[in-house]
Amino acid sequence: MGGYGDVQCIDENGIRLDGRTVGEIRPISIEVGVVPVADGSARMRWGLNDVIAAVYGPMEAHPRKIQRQDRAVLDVRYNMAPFSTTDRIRPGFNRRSREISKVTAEALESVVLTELYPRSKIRVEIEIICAEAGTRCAGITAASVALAHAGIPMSDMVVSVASGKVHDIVVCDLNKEEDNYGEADLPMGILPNSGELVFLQMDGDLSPEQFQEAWDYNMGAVSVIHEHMVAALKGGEA
Amino acid sequence: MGGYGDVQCIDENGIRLDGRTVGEIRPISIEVGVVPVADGSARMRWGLNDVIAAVYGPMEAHPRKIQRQDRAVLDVRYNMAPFSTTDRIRPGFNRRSREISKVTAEALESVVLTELYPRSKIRVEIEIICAEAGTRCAGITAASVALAHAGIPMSDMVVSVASGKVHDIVVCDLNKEEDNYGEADLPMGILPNSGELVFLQMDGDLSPEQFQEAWDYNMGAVSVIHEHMVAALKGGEA
Amino acid sequence: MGGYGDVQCIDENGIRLDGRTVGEIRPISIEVGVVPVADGSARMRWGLNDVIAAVYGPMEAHPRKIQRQDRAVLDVRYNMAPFSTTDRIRPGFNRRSREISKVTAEALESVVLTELYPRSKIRVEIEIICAEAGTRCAGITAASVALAHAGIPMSDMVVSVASGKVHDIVVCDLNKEEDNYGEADLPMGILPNSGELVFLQMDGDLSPEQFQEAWDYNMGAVSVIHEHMVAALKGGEA
Amino acid sequence: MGIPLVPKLLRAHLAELAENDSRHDGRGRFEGRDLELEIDCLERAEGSARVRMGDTIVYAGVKFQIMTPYPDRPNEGGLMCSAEVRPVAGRGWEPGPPSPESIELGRVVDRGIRESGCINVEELCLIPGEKAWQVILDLFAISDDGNLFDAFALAGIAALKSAVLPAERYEIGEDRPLGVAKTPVMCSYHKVGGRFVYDADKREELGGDERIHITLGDDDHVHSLQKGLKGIFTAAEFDEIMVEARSKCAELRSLLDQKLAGE
Amino acid sequence: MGIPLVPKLLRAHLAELAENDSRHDGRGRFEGRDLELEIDCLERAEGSARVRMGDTIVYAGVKFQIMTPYPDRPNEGGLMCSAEVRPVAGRGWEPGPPSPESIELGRVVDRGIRESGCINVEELCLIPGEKAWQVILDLFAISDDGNLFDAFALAGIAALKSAVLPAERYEIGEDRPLGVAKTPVMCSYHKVGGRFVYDADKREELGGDERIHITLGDDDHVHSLQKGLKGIFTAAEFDEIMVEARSKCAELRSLLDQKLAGE
Amino acid sequence: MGIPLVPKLLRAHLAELAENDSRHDGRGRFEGRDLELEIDCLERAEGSARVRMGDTIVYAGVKFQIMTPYPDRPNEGGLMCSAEVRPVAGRGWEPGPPSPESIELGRVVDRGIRESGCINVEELCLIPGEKAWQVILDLFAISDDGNLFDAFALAGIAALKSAVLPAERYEIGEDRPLGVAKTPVMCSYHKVGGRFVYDADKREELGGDERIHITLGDDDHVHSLQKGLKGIFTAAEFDEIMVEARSKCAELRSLLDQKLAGE
Repeated sequence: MGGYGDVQCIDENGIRLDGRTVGEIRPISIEVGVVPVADGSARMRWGLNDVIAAVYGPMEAHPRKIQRQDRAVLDVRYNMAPFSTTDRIRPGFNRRSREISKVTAEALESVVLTELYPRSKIRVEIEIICAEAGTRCAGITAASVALAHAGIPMSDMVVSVASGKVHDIVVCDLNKEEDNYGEADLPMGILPNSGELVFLQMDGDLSPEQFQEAWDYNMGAVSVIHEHMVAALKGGEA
Repeated sequence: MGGYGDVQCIDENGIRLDGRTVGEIRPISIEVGVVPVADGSARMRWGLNDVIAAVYGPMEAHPRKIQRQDRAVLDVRYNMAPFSTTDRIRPGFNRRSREISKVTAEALESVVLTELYPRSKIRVEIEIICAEAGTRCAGITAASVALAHAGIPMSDMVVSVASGKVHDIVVCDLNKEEDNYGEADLPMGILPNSGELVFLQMDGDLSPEQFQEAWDYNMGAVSVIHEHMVAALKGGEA
Repeated sequence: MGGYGDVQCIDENGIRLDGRTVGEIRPISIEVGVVPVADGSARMRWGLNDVIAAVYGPMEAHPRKIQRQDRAVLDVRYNMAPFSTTDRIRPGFNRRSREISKVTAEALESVVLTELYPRSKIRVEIEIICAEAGTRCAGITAASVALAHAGIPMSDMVVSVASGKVHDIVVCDLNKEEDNYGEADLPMGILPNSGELVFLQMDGDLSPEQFQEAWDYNMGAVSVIHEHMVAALKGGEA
Repeated sequence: MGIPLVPKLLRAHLAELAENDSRHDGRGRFEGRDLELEIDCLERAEGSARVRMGDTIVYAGVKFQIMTPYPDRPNEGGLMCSAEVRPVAGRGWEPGPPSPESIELGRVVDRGIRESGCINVEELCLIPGEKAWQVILDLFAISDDGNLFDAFALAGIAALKSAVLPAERYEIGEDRPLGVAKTPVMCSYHKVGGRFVYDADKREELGGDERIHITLGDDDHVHSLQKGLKGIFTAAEFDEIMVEARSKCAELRSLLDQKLAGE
Repeated sequence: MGIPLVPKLLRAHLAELAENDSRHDGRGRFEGRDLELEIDCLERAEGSARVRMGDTIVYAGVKFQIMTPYPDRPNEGGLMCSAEVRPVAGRGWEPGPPSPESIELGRVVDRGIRESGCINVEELCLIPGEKAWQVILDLFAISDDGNLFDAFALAGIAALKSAVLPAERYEIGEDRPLGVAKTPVMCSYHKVGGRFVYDADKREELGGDERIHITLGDDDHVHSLQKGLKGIFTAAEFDEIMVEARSKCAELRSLLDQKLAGE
Repeated sequence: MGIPLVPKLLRAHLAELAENDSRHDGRGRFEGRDLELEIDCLERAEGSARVRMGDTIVYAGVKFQIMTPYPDRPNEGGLMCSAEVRPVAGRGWEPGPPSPESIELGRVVDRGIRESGCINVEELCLIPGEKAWQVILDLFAISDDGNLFDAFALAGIAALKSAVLPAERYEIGEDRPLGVAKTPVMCSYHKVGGRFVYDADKREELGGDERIHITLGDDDHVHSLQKGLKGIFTAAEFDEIMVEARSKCAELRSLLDQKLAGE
């Protein structure tokens, strides 16, 4: 959240740089089976984001010390490809990626019926091929589709989306300029059937009223994203 | 040992910058139970040094390959907190800390009755919160108290103290300026009951006579430090 | 392969900087038993190259996950000592050394009768004490001798040598200047009894005809190198 | 923190207590443990604090370094926040590279402070494009009996508010306080026995489910949120703890102001 | 890639197929899998390509940075080539520091491109001794069904040939294509069932022996060779695949030229 | 070095020998093994030595680099000492990051040389605050049959004393010897069978207790001491080996001087 005012992200008519209104999400397309050697996979394009998720397993968890007697463990990795951003990203250890991997795993563990696969491991690999704000949300969403594509039983899929604030205006589904020059970002992970949450982060500055507005934008965007997910799994586009 | 003569550490009357005579040690206070979640702990303030030692165990040693069939292993870590010195210390691997951890472990292993706990591990954690010369000595001394506080049987406690040389004068218990501008440092670990040694290092330049003088200062300081250790364990201050 | 033309490596009579003709190899000497604590060892001096190879094993392979049920594993390390080159080499991880270790292991595995020692490990350590072009070839050759000296059964030893191109002239057994200023390098690992290959690399630029010429130089150098190897094992110099 | 074997008995016990709306140490659902806050307690740090919440004890220390501003922000200094939980702090913390747990801990505390804008990084610039102050906040746990997040956050903002720029040592003018304009404060809630409680201790952490960390600034502005661990929660549950957080954060903020004003 | 337990049955099956001069997927000995080559497919890269060979899928992306030339080569920019095979690409690829397998993969592909001299590093210099372009080629595998070497090499040269120097973003003149003078192409042969085949898939890799990688440039010049894995081969075997490589490399080179010319 | 299973039988055997005042290889208590010292034996190093003590063999090599002096010591060059014991040197040495054993080895040898003041770091300065020589001493073990400490220390000072500053290669004047004013020498004593012996071999190290390393300079000045491993010793024991060390160090020093004078 830079808070830099020198780029005008929203015009006087409430139209954003990419032509959207404040409550509108970017174009989405989802495709499954994009990693042929994986047990399940999905590619999500969301604005300029291009995200691939692959699932391997359930398989034996090794080394044995990571095994859990009563359930499967989810081994989730979120990673940005070196060419996914304007400035090249050096491969290797990265605190941001570690944290996103952790919260993504915890979100997905909340819905995967891990107790069906004791002592096993399910690997979820999320690769950001091209990034344009909201990659963690696209990653969680794509991973949900890939898990479903791999036939892993879940209580529900997770739909993830982020709204935020730019020039003191709350907008839905931040794009890159809005993320760079905006003042707040609220990504959430929502279960489409119940409206419950499994993922929540936020940083920046939101008054109580603005916070509620951003929350409501996220809740409102769930059903349209969910339709794309279901359609991709059914073999068509939404 | 810098050997830089531009700071005058001892005046013509043999009085040091902190007001001590050449044979005098800095003020000491010791307190136990300072890490409530540990099995034993001690805090030693010695001049401006502020050192915390915590003991966990005996516990099962794992991984199994570190187990010893006939005794417990001591897993000792000496570490300086990032804010413990004038220039911040970066967390992470550090050759100096590794060496001090090793010789500290070996000093303590010489007195802990490790053969009473085969296949187990005793963790000793030494954290330097504030440093002012002689932190390894304060660490060994505090760890001895923490081991006793944890009820680990020992043949004796270890008292550690360093004397050295500044402006060609041998002095007891170096302070920070004396360590920075002095010419030699002789830290020793002594058993108060027998006068035997379990720890010895030295660097710098000492003639045979100066070496003997520094040795004698260390031996002479043992009983007063030992009294503080015993008092802290008995629940009062020395 | 620098391709820099400012050093004249071959004169108008086809004589090289070190006095050799284009088809001649550098002086070689081999000695065994140079690492007394190892199970087998050899030192190969080849031009200014000074290379030590030591073999330990067969021994139990641990951790168990590296064990192979039907054969021994070869654990090969190629390393350059920090003082082995004009510019000091920093100890530690090094992609070049890792790759050379890998291809060296694969060359030696092709001849060691590993199936005689299931579940065990044979350690091969190659240390470059002084380097002058062609260290990987000297390492493979010295390791073959050290394996034989350790009594490890092999179908044949490996003779390794590199030819290349300098100022568009193909020459045998590149020296340091030729490696620095030359245009191609073709190292090969050859079985002296059959003429078969177990090791092959190449980089630079060679026309099909030049490639054949370099290949033939390598093949032609095998027997003289092999004689040195055999003589060292028999206890004399070739 | 390795993988603790969550004892099923502990979970059952905590669930039973929850049914009776009580906690294992007798506290109310939104009641914190005994709190001690000490300021300026580290001789070698330019700002420092020590926080004790029950048997959880942490230190925060502020140091300064001279940095070259980043090319794209030539008029700004920097803020770095680093959290370490070394094995001294408890049986479950192991040596080695930072675990995902300690990375999350450091980053969530960092975001709460950074995103509040409490440090004006432009005021840290000494010569544009050439020289600026870098503020380094180190959080260091001595004893972990649960809820390190809140302890670190409170110690961190207290240390910053007490920090003095050591300009004289660097021969660039007189020492002066680091200006810290705002007071972000964190409150954390753990789901234990099916409902959220404030300031969980270690046993509640081990036998609980997800946790939610809320950092609020002046005027109840939200600066950072984080949901950690496996678990599902409803909007209604979140609303309830957000209301609680507003009053608790205000309470902690006034305690801190008191301490800084010299009791 | 860890140590796969090479199934003896697979070896036996592949050997049987070899005796009948056939392969498990019906291909001829020197026949490649279906090949797709897509250029300029990564929005954030300055040059890019995607290659699909059967179920093997890789990306290559080119980025540029400003560097200071090395003191001993003040008139030259740089080329860096990095290959990553992350766990996304297959069950056998594990997280962690680069394995010997991926180090070899990166270095062999790098040598083929670098040693061909296709990039003129002197043209990358902006101010001698002070400022030059560094070309960074990143190879990234999405799905590994065998023969990553050839897929990486083809995607790599394609990405370089499509790359545009982002001079405007760095405010040093107009954007212009990175000049790539030559077209090195790699062909790899695996010994499967006792004879070398072209473009082995994963099953053939698992049940095979050594492999030989050949990079040829214009006029059949040899730029890089590598024998990998345990195995013994004869000069006659090598001669046979070298002849094959010459025609196959020419074929791939003309495919690439077609794509770059816009089909 | 991992954790060797110290064989109880070996300990018992060595204790029995000690009772008869003998050692397993027939040496006297303070008798060293056969010693070879070779100088200038590494073609690419600017100074070098090889030491053989029984079956223990080590090399030392000196290299130089140009450095920028540290801001707080603008008139000084640097000395860096690095000791490596790679797996070549024995069955017990494993690959990987430096073990505590090899860190101690390097640091103790380094302190003995550094603290003697034998290298005048001010003479290494070329342009105050800008340019100075850094001396790098690399110690490298080829075969470890015990007492690497003394072998490294002797090879190290010998290599430094034979070193020549490669000024011509760096185009800063004529080559000249690195001035080394003093000759620190180390003697190490291991407690074996209850009493200290000089120059323990591997079997004595495995079946022994603590060790004490003494570095003495000219006029018997003490420059470095280190007690290693578990064990208790008395002041009287220490006095005895200190007396022994004085005569042994003098002996080694005169051997070294002889070699440097060309036999």
